[in-house]
Amino acid sequence: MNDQVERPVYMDHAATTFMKPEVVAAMVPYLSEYFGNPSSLYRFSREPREGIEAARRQVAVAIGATPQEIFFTAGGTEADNWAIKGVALANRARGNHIVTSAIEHHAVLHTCEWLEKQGFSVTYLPVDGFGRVDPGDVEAAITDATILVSVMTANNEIGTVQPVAEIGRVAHDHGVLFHTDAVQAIGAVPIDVDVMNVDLLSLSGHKFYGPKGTGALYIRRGTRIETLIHGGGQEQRRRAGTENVPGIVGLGRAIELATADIAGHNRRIAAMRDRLVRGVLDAIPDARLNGHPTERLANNANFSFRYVEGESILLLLDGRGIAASTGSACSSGSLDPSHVLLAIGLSHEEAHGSLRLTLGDANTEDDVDYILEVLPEVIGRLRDISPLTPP
Amino acid sequence: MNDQVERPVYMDHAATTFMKPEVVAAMVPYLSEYFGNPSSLYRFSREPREGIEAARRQVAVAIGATPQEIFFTAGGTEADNWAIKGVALANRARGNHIVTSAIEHHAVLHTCEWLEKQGFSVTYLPVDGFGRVDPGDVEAAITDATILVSVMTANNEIGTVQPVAEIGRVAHDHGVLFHTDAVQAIGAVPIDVDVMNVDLLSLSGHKFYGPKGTGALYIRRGTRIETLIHGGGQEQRRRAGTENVPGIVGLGRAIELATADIAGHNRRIAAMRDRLVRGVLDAIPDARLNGHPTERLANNANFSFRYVEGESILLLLDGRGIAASTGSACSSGSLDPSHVLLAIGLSHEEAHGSLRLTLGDANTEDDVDYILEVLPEVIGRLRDISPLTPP
Amino acid sequence: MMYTDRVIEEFTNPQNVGELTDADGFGEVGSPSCGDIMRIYLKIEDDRITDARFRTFGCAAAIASSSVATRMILGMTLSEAWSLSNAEVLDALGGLPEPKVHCSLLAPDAIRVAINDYRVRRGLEPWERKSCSWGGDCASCPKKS
Amino acid sequence: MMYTDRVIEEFTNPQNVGELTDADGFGEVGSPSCGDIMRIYLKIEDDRITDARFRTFGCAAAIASSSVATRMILGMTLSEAWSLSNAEVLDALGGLPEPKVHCSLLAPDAIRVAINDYRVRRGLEPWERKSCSWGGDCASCPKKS
Ligand SMILES: Cc1ncc(COP(=O)(O)O)c(C=O)c1O
Ligand SMILES: Cc1ncc(COP(=O)(O)O)c(C=O)c1O
Ligand code: FES
Ligand code: FES
Repeated sequence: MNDQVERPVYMDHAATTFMKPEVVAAMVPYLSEYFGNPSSLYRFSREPREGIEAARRQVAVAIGATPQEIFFTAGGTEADNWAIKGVALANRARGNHIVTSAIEHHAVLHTCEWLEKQGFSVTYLPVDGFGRVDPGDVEAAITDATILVSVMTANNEIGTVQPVAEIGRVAHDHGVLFHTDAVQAIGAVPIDVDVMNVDLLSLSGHKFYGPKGTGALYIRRGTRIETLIHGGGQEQRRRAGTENVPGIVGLGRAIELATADIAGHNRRIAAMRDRLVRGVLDAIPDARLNGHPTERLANNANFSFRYVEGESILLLLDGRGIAASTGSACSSGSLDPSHVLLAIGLSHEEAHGSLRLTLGDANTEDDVDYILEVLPEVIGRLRDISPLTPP
Repeated sequence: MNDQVERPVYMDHAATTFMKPEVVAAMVPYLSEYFGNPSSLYRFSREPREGIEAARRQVAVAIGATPQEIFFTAGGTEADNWAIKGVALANRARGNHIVTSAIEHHAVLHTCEWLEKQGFSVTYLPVDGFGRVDPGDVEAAITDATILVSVMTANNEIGTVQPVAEIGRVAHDHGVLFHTDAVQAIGAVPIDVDVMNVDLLSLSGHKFYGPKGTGALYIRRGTRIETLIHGGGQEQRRRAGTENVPGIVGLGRAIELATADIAGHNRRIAAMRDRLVRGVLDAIPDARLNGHPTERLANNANFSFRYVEGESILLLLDGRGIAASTGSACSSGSLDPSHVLLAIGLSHEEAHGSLRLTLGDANTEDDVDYILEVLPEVIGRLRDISPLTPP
Repeated sequence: MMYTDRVIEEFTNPQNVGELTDADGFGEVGSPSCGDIMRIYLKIEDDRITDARFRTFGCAAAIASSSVATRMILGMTLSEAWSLSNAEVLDALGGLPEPKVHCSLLAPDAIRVAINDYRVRRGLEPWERKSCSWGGDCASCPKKS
Repeated sequence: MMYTDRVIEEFTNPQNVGELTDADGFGEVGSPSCGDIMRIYLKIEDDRITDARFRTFGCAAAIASSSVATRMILGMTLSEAWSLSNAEVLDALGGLPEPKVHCSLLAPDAIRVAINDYRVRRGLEPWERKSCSWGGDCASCPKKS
């Protein structure tokens, strides 16, 4: 590899996004002058309280809910934990069975595993080779004891978008609550909780150019759910803790910006992504695109390159300024590669050799060009080192 | 009341603090350029990760712990929930009994009440007229089934500081874990988890000039505790969720500043507070100071004024620019006044007429003068309206 | 929880605070739910309320609704004043935060007690009170929840 | 989890990548825990390692430790190379993040397999391997956890 001057290209927007300047600008006053505790009575509380309520309306508008149904959390993980544990514990008398999919985020899967230890029973539905859950499988899995179905709107690794509205309908046909983890979908998939038959929906600010450590749970009015974080009377007495006012304000502004023109945004991003995918598959042999050919997030490209391992790819890319992600076990220090890639039928070797590139608002065609220039070299180099590469 | 020009005086630092400019300055780079996900491998992650680890060291130094024992949370409430639920669920096989006090924050009390519904049994120890827990009572309450003692370091309403080290020793003498909610104590009481015999300690950034929505739980190495928020592998796999990097960095800087000179800070603040207390008690008849005369936070003044109700006091003070707090039920819309004031033996009426003034770093002697000018007028006016005021 | 500007204005400058030493009707009610107390003094001429004074121990909502209610009943006949409803007091205040609604019950309640006091002093039958004085019988009584 | 600069440097510019068609000893080991594979080729003269080449499928830690280990054994006697320990490889790399320590076992392991291959080809008894090839018998084996 020649020692070219590096060009920083961030293509890991599914991991986290930078904050848009408008979002930071919206937050700044709340970092200094508007510092009051929003729950107090005096005027120092007015702007903080109004900031939070404005953000609540912004979130509500973005997902077709009412503001009273939006509860702020410290992120997507807390929202997932709350939705699933909260519904499970509140509906225990009605049943102990939960239906979810094998490709959920760990925030859902590990929560379900914890519930199994508390005496709940969980069905982890398989997916097809593209990562789709079959609504028929959901229907078949529902029993008299089922109290919750939880299937994500779009997958964080392979970008596959689920038939959420149908899954929600199936759940509702059987009188079962439906939760969806929409953390990756906000700003990329138009969301309407009524159209999608959703009772609970998780979202996370830092996935759509908002602040880290902020999120929200949508809870349809009347849904039986227990509190996860007990204490003071914040969030209609359902989620205690002094509110992260600047964070909430930033999340509100971010979701407003992210959902202002989803179609236009997707068009622009998908055009770059498609050129990237074509370019990579043309230039690199023994490569495949993981996930669904069409029902996928506009910004997601997930490849498997045979004979090489993902963490090495990441590090060589990083040496050239490119930030990406992998489903290889080596990158996490765990022993198994991505459960998502295994669930769509990849071998351990293919899963190990995966690379996820997720585009974002600041990426340009030049970034795509640069990756198309660097990536084939990187894969070639690692294949030279690998004992598996055919001669 | 004459229509004087208002002077904004914030004296509700126990509710929340403004952020120090140094704290905001420390956070700013992490709101823009250092946006990477700290868990990733590439260089965009380096500063975020290093920022978090530096903050972890800052917290560790401030409380006499090691960095590996510090776990960041989304606030004091989450830390309290985690400490108590986590220890309870992880030690269920050893016992189901918890000892706490009647004057804990709701983050502790409501968590304990929730555990009672899950089959745990909780002793809520009474306090004396100054709000102190007797270590002898702790000892008497411990049974073979006791797995946790949780007593706060300092109370948020009346400022009473507890004999934490002795309580911790009693707990340890009986092989019981000891948790303390130190949310109000950081920066005001010197903390050393070893000296204080503490196994778990909760803290919250926005109480010491740091960001809202940030906190930490200290967990002594080897303590058996379950995870509260399940998901990704962050925080040594014990607290999932993408880290609130700017918030954590701000918390680290804030705790460093807050603990740099606790004695000097207390001297300055207590001098103003003492003048305030004397001035108020001299000027206003039928008034008392709640809490301990000496074993109290340097910034806390909590009064009861007979014949009047606290929310009305707050609103008239607010009309003159002064921000304060009360333990009156009327201010929260609940039906009972502060459980803390009732626990120290106040009647409902006295508790209703309470006013908490908590000083902070930006307060001046002029602020004290202004309150000493305004408060007697305000109390006088409300006493004129009240049917209870003796003629 | 936040008050409207009208509540704050009414609370900060309450009307009709005080006593009437020669009151024709007097009422005192207390809220067992939160310990608030209201006393009302009425001057009544030709079945009409010609003067009203109150003293209230309670929150801003309690004081503001006391003030506004005493202003509203001035000039009313007793039967008009009797039927002054909580909703009308709320309306006059531009609404109250949900947890504060019960505070506004204090004033209409005290007025009814004072009217019956007047009637009893005159040897008349007291009118039957439909709403309770926080006895815990009403659907909306905060004592129950 | 973060690599030291030395690991990154070694990984980015690995030495001794390749094969030796006339190798005197050959070893291949795989990590059942994560699917990583290392092949090593040794040239041996007068009981000393005169050349070494490797190919590794694996993470940066695996590749860097392969590279550094092949450099370390150059010029060593077979018994010196046999006793190259994981700790020495780690030292040479300036340490590895905890979850990556097992990756550095691959190289000493492959070297021992290659040395025994050489011995067996010469009709000698293979030396007894103390550490396993991820058979799950060692105290620190990641397969167990
Ligand atoms: C003693 C005490 N514990 C816990 C909390 C809760 O902290 P937070 O608001 O950060 O969740 C507070 C303040 O609200 C407190 O004063
Ligand atoms: C699908 C999905 N769910 C949940 C999460 C967790 O969100 P957070 O990191 O905000 O806790 C993530 C991202 O990390 C995600 O991609
Ligand atoms: S009358 Fe009791 S809360 Fe106001
Ligand atoms: S050798 Fe498997 S993680 Fe590196």
